[in-house]
Formats: sequence, structure tokens, C-alpha cells
Amino acid sequence: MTNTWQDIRNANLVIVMGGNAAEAHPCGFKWVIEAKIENGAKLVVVDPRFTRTASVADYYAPIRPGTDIAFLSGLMRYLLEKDAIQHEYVRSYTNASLIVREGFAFQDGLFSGYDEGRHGYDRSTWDYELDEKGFAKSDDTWQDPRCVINLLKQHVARYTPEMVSRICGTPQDKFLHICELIAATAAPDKAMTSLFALGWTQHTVGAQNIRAMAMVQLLLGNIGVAGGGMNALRGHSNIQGLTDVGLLSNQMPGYLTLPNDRETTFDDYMKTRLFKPLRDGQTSYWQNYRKFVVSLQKALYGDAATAENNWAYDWLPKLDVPLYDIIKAFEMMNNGELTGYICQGFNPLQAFPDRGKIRRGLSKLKFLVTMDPLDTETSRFWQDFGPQNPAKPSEIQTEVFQLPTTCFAEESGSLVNSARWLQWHWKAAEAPGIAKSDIWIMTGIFQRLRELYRKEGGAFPDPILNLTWKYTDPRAPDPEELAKEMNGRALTDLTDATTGAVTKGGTLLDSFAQLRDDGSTSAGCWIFTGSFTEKGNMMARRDATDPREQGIAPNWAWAWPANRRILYNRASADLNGKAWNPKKPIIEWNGTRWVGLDVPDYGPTVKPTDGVGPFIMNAEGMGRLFARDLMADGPFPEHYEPMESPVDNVLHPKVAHNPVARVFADDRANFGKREDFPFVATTYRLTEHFHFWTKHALINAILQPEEFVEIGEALAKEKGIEQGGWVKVSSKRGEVVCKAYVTKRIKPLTVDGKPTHVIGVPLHWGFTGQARKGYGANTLTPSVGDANTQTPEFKAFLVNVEKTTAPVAA
Amino acid sequence: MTRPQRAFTRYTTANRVNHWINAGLFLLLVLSGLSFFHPYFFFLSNLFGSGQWARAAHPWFGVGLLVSWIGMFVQFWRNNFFNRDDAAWSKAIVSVVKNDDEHVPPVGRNNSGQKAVFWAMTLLIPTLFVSGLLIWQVYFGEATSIPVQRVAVLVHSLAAITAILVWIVHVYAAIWIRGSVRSMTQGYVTPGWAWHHHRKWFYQLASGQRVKTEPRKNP
Amino acid sequence: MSDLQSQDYVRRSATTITPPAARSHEDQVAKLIDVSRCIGCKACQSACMEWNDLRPEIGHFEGSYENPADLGPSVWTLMKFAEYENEQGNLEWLIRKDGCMHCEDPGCLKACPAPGAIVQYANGIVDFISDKCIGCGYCVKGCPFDVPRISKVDHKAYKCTLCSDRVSVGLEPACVKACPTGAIMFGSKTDMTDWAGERIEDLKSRGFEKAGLYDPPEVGGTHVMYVLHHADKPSLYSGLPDKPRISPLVQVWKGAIKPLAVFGIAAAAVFGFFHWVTVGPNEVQEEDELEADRLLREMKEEEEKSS
Amino acid sequence: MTMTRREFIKFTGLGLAASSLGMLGFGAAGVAQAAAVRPFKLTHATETRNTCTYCSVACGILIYSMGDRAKNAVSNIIHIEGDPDHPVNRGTLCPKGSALLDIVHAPTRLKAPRYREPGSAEFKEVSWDFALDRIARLMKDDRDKHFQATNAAGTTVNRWTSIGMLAASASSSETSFLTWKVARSLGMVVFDNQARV
Repeated sequence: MTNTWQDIRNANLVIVMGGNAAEAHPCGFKWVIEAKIENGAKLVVVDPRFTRTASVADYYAPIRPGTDIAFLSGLMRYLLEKDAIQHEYVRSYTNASLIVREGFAFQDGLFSGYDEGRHGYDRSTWDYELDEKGFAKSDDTWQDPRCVINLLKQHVARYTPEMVSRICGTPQDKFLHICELIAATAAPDKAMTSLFALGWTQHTVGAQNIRAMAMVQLLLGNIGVAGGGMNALRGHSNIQGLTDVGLLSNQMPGYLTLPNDRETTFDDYMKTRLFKPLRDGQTSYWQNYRKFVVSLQKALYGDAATAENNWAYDWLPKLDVPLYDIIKAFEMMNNGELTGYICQGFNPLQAFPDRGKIRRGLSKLKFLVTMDPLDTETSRFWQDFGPQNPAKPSEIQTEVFQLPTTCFAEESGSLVNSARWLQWHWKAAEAPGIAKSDIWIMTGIFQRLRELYRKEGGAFPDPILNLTWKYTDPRAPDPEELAKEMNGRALTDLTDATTGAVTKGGTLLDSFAQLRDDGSTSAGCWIFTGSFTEKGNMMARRDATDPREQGIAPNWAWAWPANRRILYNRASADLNGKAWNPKKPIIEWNGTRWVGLDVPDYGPTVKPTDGVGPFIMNAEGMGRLFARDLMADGPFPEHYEPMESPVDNVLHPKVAHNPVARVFADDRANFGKREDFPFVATTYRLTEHFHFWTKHALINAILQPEEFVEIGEALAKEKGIEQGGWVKVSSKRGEVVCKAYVTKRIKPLTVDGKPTHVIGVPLHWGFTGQARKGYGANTLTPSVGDANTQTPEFKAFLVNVEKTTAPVAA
Repeated sequence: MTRPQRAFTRYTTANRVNHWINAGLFLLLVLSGLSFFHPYFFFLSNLFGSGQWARAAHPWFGVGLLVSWIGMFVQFWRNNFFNRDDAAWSKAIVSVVKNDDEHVPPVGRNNSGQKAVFWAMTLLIPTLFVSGLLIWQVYFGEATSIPVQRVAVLVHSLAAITAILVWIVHVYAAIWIRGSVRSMTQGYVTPGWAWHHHRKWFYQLASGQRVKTEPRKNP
Repeated sequence: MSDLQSQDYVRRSATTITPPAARSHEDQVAKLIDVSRCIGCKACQSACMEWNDLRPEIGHFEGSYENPADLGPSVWTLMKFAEYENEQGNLEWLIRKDGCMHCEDPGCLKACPAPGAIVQYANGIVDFISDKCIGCGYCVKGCPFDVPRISKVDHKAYKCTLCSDRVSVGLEPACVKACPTGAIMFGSKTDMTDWAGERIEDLKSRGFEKAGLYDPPEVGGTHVMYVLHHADKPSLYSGLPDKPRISPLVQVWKGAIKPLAVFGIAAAAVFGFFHWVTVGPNEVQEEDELEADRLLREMKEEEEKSS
Repeated sequence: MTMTRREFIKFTGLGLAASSLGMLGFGAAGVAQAAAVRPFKLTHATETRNTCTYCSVACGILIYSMGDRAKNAVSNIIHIEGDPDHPVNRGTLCPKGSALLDIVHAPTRLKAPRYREPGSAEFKEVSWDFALDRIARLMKDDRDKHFQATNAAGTTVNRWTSIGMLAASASSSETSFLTWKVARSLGMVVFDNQARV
């Protein structure tokens, strides 16, 4: 989220598309209701199903799963055509005026530079025309046909309302009504907020879905302002924290990236990351990259990381592929390339696409370790549970360790919420039995390994032996010690270059601005610097005061970066530093500095007239309507059909699907044809359950006890399916036998002239816990991910559905 | 008092046992039923242990009563057909009430008041049984709809009140007409009693001393 | 002066009492359920079960999001879902939290035969006092909203208490506290009615011309009220009664019949007594016996002659 | 309000008026105070502030446990509800959050480490030492065997691709930092979390 949950109340229009906020985030959704009541806001929902969010919406329109880019591109076309954009904002705060270099082109579904052989692009043409100083050329008059805004107009010209309706199945009048509502927020004092979640990410074009809406928000001037923003409603309590701390294949804490094979030296590594400003006088905060990396290495390896050994650069693993994501991991597992797998609080048998493939993969492991408070399906993949988990234990040679962990109530620590708040929580009880915390378990494994390496030697023991482990109790580090380690310390006395203030060696740092690249500071996660200072644990702050009730509450807990609550908040003010919306200013220029409710996302004394762009993390300082080379599948979003689609791509039939999506051969063989599987399916959560956990909680099992699918009345009639009757839903990958919910809430859509039925598949059921046993939605889903993030395409695939009888109980 | 030799048998042992089972169950039903009917009588539920016990027991007494009444019915239905005498007797009800027996026309084994009690109970007990089943929460609480139950509960209470009133008349009549109680406890009445209250029955019995199947013509 | 957490009784089943008058009860409590804000998430159901320690059996999927399938002795509140296509052909998903309405004139209390098993506190809450309940099921028949349920286990009636245990210590009910979208509000009835007025204005401005407050006067108003977008047709919301009232059958049963019957029974007894006193017993006289003996003798002789 | 109610009491008809006859004989029914509400169950419970473990709204919660943390009292969580001070949820909780008590006390909570031997049809309980020793052994053997110090071009890569790990999105940032340290020091790159699912 760029903004806070409570800030949603400041919106004039809330669009929920690519998510189902009311069901997945009910308590956050209260601020949508507040916006409606206190701010007269309208709520618009675009979703394949009439969801519980839609039930309180002012306007609802259906859409075929996997066609959001067409919808949003049509929306951009509408805004540009009606000139419903916030001109001053677009001109000054986005890269609309920058000129794109010759050679960039888009034709027949492909951008320039496509290499069919490797299913990838040479992205060198996807950039600005640079002047002699290396700055991007621009044309503020927008006359140049190659300036971004004109290329964008040209790109979206194909997405006429007719075309949108033809692709998405959304009736034209509904589409146009929504366009009209959204266009009204182009006024400088009006804001729209976009609330989305996995409904956009879980597609082969997931990242581009979000880019498309981000571009809409930039055109409307809705980024950085109160009640605006791009608000990704994240799923898990600390998924933001895990992303922040870099628990991803290619990440390091604080969005630093792991080196790859080609970056043989620390200098090579830094070269591609120290972004030079692309405009005169621009900030480009990533110029400090080196300070963050060196401070991280100091935190990890202490005195063993020195200037001489390039801050232990070689001790970082280097990637040969962009990502070892989950889909690749299970591909490797199936190919016998993985020996062991450790699932910490994770249940891949339920959570990953193509359950059959997951089960086969796990069966090929030598060992599997699960660490979880609950008895997960994954830890019992080898056990026979009848049709819901057919297995022959005697044929599975995997050793399985099921390690019991504490849950939230039994440990202290911090979680980062969707709005980037780090909130501390306190232990309330002891763990059941002899369950232990993840910290204790990970420490136990690590200490044993370190001991083995110390005694026996072995492959490259240096990073293991030198990893800092200076905790009061080395067997069970205290969460506060770890928090301080992430916050960072001065390792020697530091003198501030401008003020001359001295920070004593050993003290906790207040700000990442204090970090150095000479080894005199350490910080495990630079964006968290300031969260645990000499003043105490800032994450434990509990002052809920919210000035003007504008949804900022600056002294509640602590938000990264630098306790900033609304990202890009400089963009909430005009070129003179006055708020676009005078009723809801966030920060304003008082003549000498930026003041307001929030910590400025800007140099606090940088004059508004200095021409520094508000998006200070970007090299050009501007919001990007044109993404340069940062996306794998193009600088503009383009509609590609899901890998399994009921229709041809009417825009460019030859490039029907995302051309750079990575598909493994066995997965491609497992895609179904529309002749065999004529219906579009989409998976989702129900509000009564949280993924695969709450089926273990009795109350939630009572509230939603049994697996079912949602089928429109028309299709049910056609197939003779009764309300609550048994159905078999099958894809190329497997079948689910469950009850049918025949509903008015899913209606057939007319796509390219043909009726298209959508089937809804809630995903919560498995074979452990208290709810009734189920097959699990991932039995059906295809194993293919987004071209940028490899997020599985759970939201759009093909199935068939038939009436059947109850499965035979095991 | 031992039974005089010349006494007439009015009720057989089977009659009497059945009647008193019936009476006992009826009394239990009245006591428990009234306790739910009006707060004034709730204290009666303590006779059964508690309100819960009274609530649990009441329907079972009802089942018993129905069975018992079937027995009563089988034994007595023949004696309770209305005939011409009943009309005459009913017309003289004021005299009956005033003990002015001189002006009361003679009747057979039962007078029309007794017959009315019999038929009232024959109607009311099954009504109470059926309406009672419908509101027997433990077993039939979900068998019918609430509107049906509302009708049933009203019918049940109206029938019960009627039955109680009939019962009061019945009991008082037994006390008032001396000798009646003995007929239901010991089974016999004196010839004088029969001649006084049920003259035609008296003649019937008197002639029956000879040929039971051939009742003598009334004089 | 507010005494919203009051536990003073103003009514008690199978009793009439004079409400304790010394304390002033200026205002009463009310729960306002704004269906236009409700997202049907069932947080209220969950919080109700958690706070009140209720765990009904795990059921089945039965063709709707409604689970458990019905209110029950351990299901005191239930989200009901109705898919409704309006005149314009647009779908509306009307979701309503069902449960005890805490009527000002409670049919359950009126029907209850067990003294003190159902009570109404001065703040308006209608509460079932389990240890006094005899399990007769009369409350089920008395309720105009089909709310009370009798347990198969202990044969006692159960329903929402409006969390009288929380309210009595000055807290809002569990469902109210949990409700993520503020669709359930709690406060004084006056405040809730005022707030409902504002909500109705807003709904009217959004095209729901028939929006209104559901506080049915037929039961004296309720302490659980709804803001409905279609207040003209409450039954659209999974059968919320359009005009709820205590059934006339129950009114007659618990109204006129009760005194009349008691009077009738007493009158019958009194009549009997005075008949005894005035007319006296009807005894068989010596003459009757003599007459009977004579007749018997005669008949016997006649018989002997003829034989 | 009061008037309305009083009027009700006055005019509820013959039935109730007649019922008051009952009062004459049975005065006990007339005791009008002494309510029988369920006792409030949290009066002296210990309150601990925490954050909901489910989604990323991160609602503030209050965990109530039996016992005042005295040495001899074994604490047990008896109730969880929303933290009214929390700026986002302001005391509210969703159906999952409202039922957190049932996940804490789920019958399927794990209490001791279990181990399944190759080919076995069941789990058996094992000690922590057994489990962790064995895991460390298996990991080291594999790392020593498959660790890639250099790639085909001879460049230092120091990665270990034959053991994968998924990290827990409900664990604290502190746990995740420690996990990251351990995983990366070993050279693990097949490493992911729930961000995508």
C-alpha cells in the first residue's frame, strides 16, 4: 500500500478490482464504508463474481477473469480521449513528457526486441532518448510523437469500448459508466483509491495488471494524495515484512537484490544498482545503495566483512537464473534436483499450483521438514486420505520431520502490515507441549551445522563460521536483539558532515541517512533503521492520535521508511508546494521546509521550485507511464489471454499469451484445450476462512464447513446441476468433487460474441483440520507464473463441470 | 360397610380400576397442566419435583390418559347413547339441581348429564392428546410449523379448561349424589339408590333377576 | 440520566411486577443493524460463538453461505443471504444478521409459563434465565420472529442475550464490537434512532428511496433495529416479517383465556360449594329403600307365580 | 421511553392484570431485582496486546488469559478480542480474527516433533535432539555434495540449489531476519515465501 488503511476514508471513489477487499480484509474495508458515509464516496467493484464487496457497492460490473489489462487500457483511452487527466500532475510528476528512443515499437502483440528462441526481450530500446549529459530528453508541449504520453495514446487506441466489451465481456454501458465515475477524480481535489490483491497478481500478466492501474492513477493525479494511491492489500500478517527482509529467491533485506553470476565483483554488482539520476538535479535515492549493502554485510559478518574482502561480497550466493521461485522449485523437485525441502509455516501441497505435481515432487525428496503450529497437509502428503489425498506410503521414501512451532500468541516480535507499519506484539502464553519458536528451531539447525563444519570441515564453510551470532542466549536469540540488529548501529563514532553532531559508536541509529559505506555502520535491514533506537522500541508505540482524523496516526507503531505513512507524499502538493486538495493536505511547503502530518517523502528543505521530482526513488524522479526496461514483458501493459483461455486473443491471435511467460515443458503439456474444458474458472478465498489454517479452528469450520464451487444459474440449468448437489469439476490436471452453489451472482458473459461461463472455486479445503475433507482448488490450477514475478496463474484457467454423486468416503 | 346382599353392582372391578387410573392421571394432568397455564398455579409444578419435571412428565401422563380412556370407552360406550328419556331429563334439569326429584323423569343406567360427561371426555381427551403431541417440544418440536403449534397450544388450553370444568361438575355430582362415590369405590349401589336415581335401570335390573336378556317393559 | 447497563427487571415471565421505580431509566439500549453496510462476513457470528462459548456442530454446505443452517440453541445469531434481482434487473445481495430482536413487548416473555425464566431488564434487553427455564417451548410459539430454540441436550430455551454480561459491565455486545464495517452499532435507543435517520438520508441520496428504519411498532418497537434499503419490503431480507406481531392465537391464549379460565374454574368450584350449602346433598331416603325392596319383592312374587 | 414502557405495564390487558392475582399468594415472584446475568468472565484475566496472525490489515488484538502470571498459576488463553485503541481495526475483528481462540487451542496444534521414516505409514514422536541432529546431518551431507563454489565459467557463485526453503509469512520480522541469515550463509537460493500465493 502506498497509503494507510485509514486513509481510504479520504477517497472520493474506491475501486475494488483484482481483489475482494470486503471478504479478504474486512477490518480494512471498514475504511471504505467510512469513505462512503463520511466522505460521500462511491464504491465501484469490477469482478467476475458479484462478491460480498459488490453487495455494498454503488456500482458493479462483471469482467472475464484475466482481462483486466484490456479494461484498464480502455479506461486509459477514455481518460486521454476525454482529456480527463490532471494535467499539471501528469506533466510535472510523470514521465509523460520524456522522449522515448527511436527503435522502440510495438507490433502484433510484441514490443521491439523479442527473441523467440529464449521467450524474452532485448529491452535496450525500451528507454529514453538521452542528451549529452545522460539526462532524458523531454518535450513539455507533448508535440513530439515519441514522448511517452503520445506513445501511450497510440498504444491504448485499440482498446475502444467495443473492444473492451468484446474481450472482457463487460457490457459497454457498464464499462463507460465506470469510466465516467473514474474520470471525475481527475480533478485536483478529488481522489480515487485502488484496492487490489491477488485478483491481479495471480495471472501471467499479474505485474502488468497493477502497472495498468498505477498508470491510470498517475494520469488522474491520484498517487501520493490523501485518499489515493495503489493499495495492494497483502494477504498474510507479515508477508510485507518477509518481502521487506528479502526472504525471496533473489532478494536481500530492504529490497537490495542478490548478485547474479555475471556480477563477479562487488564493483560490477554496484554498477547496475547505483542508479544515476536521469534528470538534472534529481535525487534518485538508490545512489545510496552501496551504503545499504555494506551495512548489511557488516550486520551479517561483523569484523569478518572488510574493505579488503569487498565486505565479504563472495559470501553472498549468486544466481544463475532470475528466480528460484516456487514453480521452479517444484519443477526441480520433480526432476530429482532437490534433496530436501524446508517448509517453515507453509503448506505447499495446498498452496501451490497443480497439486498432483506438488505431491509427486514431494515424493521424490530425500527429506522434508515442516515447521508449523498446525498439522498441515504437506507434512502428511505421504499418508493415504482417500480420494482427497490418495497416497501409497510404502512407495514414498521421503523422510519427514514435522516440527511443532509456537503461534502468534506465544511469541513476541514485530509484523509489518500492508501499510508498512512495524507493530510489536507480546507473548501471552506458553507453547503447547514441547513446541518451540521458529527462532529456536532455526538456531538449533544452524548451530548444529556450524558445529559440524567446525569439526568436519566441508564445502565453503567461511560464511557459516563467520556469521555474527552475538546474542545473549545464542540458542534462542531474543526478538528485541534481532530487531536492534536490523535497525543497525554505529560501529564507531560518526560525525554528521553538515551538523557536526556525533553519534557514539555502539549506539542504535535513528535513520538510514546515517548509514555509511566504509564499514562504520551496520544495519540488517536499512529500511527498518529508526524502528528500534536509543529512545526505545518505536514499533511498540501506542499513541493513536490522528490529527484531523486524516488517517495518519504518526505515532502509532512505526512505518518504513523513516516512519513515513504515505509514500510519494510530495505529489500531494502542487508545483508551488500547496496541497492539491486544500481540505486534506499531507505535507506543504511553508517557505523554508516541508511540514504537515506526515514525514515528507522528499528532501525536507528542498524547495518545490527546485524541480526535483516527487518520486525520489526513481532515476527520473517521476511516476512512470512508460516503465523503461524494468518489466520483462513490456514498458506498456498489453492484453494477453491467460495460458488457458476460452477465446482467441482478438488483438493479436498469433501472440495470444504473454510471450515471455516461462512455461516448463511438462506444465505446457498439462494445459487444457477449450474444447475439452470449456469453462473459465477462478480461485479465491472466502471471508470465513484464512487460506488453509482456519479449517483447524472450530468456529471457522462451523461457519463454512465444506468444499463447494459457485456456478451460475444458466450453466447449472444447462448441466442439470441442482442447488447444493454434487458436481465434478475437472481440469487437465485433476478433478474436484464437491457441492455446487448455484447462484445468480455469476452470469454468463458475452465474450467475442460467445457466451462464457465462469466457475468460482474457493480454495480452503484439504484433509487435515476440523472442516470437512476436500480436494483443494489447486488440484485444478495450472503451473505457470507471471512473467515478472512467477506468481501462479490461479485466477484464470479452464475447467469442465459435470453433475455427479458424492465421493466414496475413504 | 360390607356389601349388603341385595345391593346392585353398578361398576365392575375392571370398571373401577380403569376409572381410578383415569382419574389419577387426569388429576396429575390437571395439576401439572395448570402449572404451565397460569403463574397462579406454577407452584403446583413443585409437586412433580420442579417445573422441568412437570414439563417432562405431563405429556407422558397424557399418553397414559389416552390409553386409559380407550379402556373406559370400550367399557362404557354402550351405556351412553342418548335416548328420548334424556331429553325429558334434561328439560327437568332445574328440578335435578334443586334435588326436587319428584319432578325428575326416570332414566336408565346413566342420565344425560353422565352421558354428556362421557362424550365430552371422549371428545376432549383425544383432542388434548393430538394437540398435545403437536406441542410436545422434546419429540415433536420440529415436526410441525410454529403457526400450527400456536393453534395447537390454544386448542390444547381451551380443551383442557373445558375438561377441567367437566371434571369439576363430574366430581361435584359424585359428591352431591350420595352413594355415587361408593358405587365407584366399592362397585355397588343400594336398590333404593337405583330406584331413586336411575329408576328405569332399577326396573331393568329387578327384572333381570329373572331374564337378563329380556328386559321387562316399564310400567 | 442514563442507566444503560441496568439489570433491574421491568418484566418477568409468568409474573407481573411493579418495576422498581426509584431508579430513573431515561433511556434504553438498542443495537442498530445497518444492512447497507453489512458485508456478510459473519464476524458477528464468530464473535458471538467465541464470547458465549457456543460451538454448534460442523454442518454441511447447503447451497448458500448460510452456516450453520439455522439458528439453534448454540447459534444465537446467523447471517442470512438473499439474492434478489430488483426491478431494474440488477442483482442485490441482501444480507441480514438474524437473531433476537429484543422486543419492547416480547412475545416469548408473554408466552413463558415459568416465573422468571424470561426477563426484561430496564435497559430493554430480553434475557432467558436458563436455570428457571422448564423447556416447554412456549417462547418458540410466542416469538413473532422465530428466534428461540430449545436444546435437545438440556431442554432449555436459548437465544441472544444481547451479551447482557458485557452490557452489565458497561461494554457493547461481542457482535457489535467485532463488526468490521460498523454495520452493527450499539448505544442508547435514542442515539441509534438518530443515527439511523442519517443513514437513511444517505441511502435515499444513493437511490434507495424506500430506505427506512425497521423498529416494528406492533411489538412496541425492538431493541435490535435494522436500517433497510427496502424498508417497504422487509420480507425481501430472508423473510424478515413485514408486520411482526405476537400471534393473535398467543394473545388469546395468554390474554383472555387465562383469567377467564381461572375464573371459570373458581366459579365452578364456588357454585358447587354453594349448591351444597343451599341445596345440599341428594341422599337416598329410607322410603326409597323401602319402596325398592317392595318393588323387588313384588316382582319376585310375580315371577314365581308365572313360573 | 420510560412512559411508553410504563404504559405498557399498565395496559397490557386483562391477562397480565389477572395474573397479578398470583402475586397475592406467591410473593417470591415479586422480587424484582437480583438479575441473573452471566458473570463477566474477564474481570481479573491478564490482558496481553498482540497482532492478529492472519491478513495484513494487522488488527490489534487483546489476548485474555486466566491467571495473573503468579508463579504458581499456569496461564491459559481464554478469550481474544479486538484492541479498541488500534487505529485500523478500532476494536473490530473479522470472522477469522474473532475466532483466534480456536486456532490457539486447535486440536490439531502440534505439541511434539514427529518423524516419518522412509516408506512408513505413520508418524512417531521423536526428541528435538533427534530431529535437529538428523536434519543438520542431512543438510550438511547434501551441501558438501552439491554446493557450487564456481560455475562452469569458473566464476565464484557460492550457491546451494539442492535444498529449498519456504519461509513463514506469519512469523515475525525478527524470525525472518534470523532465517534469512541462516539460509543465505549456507548459500541457499531456492528460497521463497507466500508473497505469491
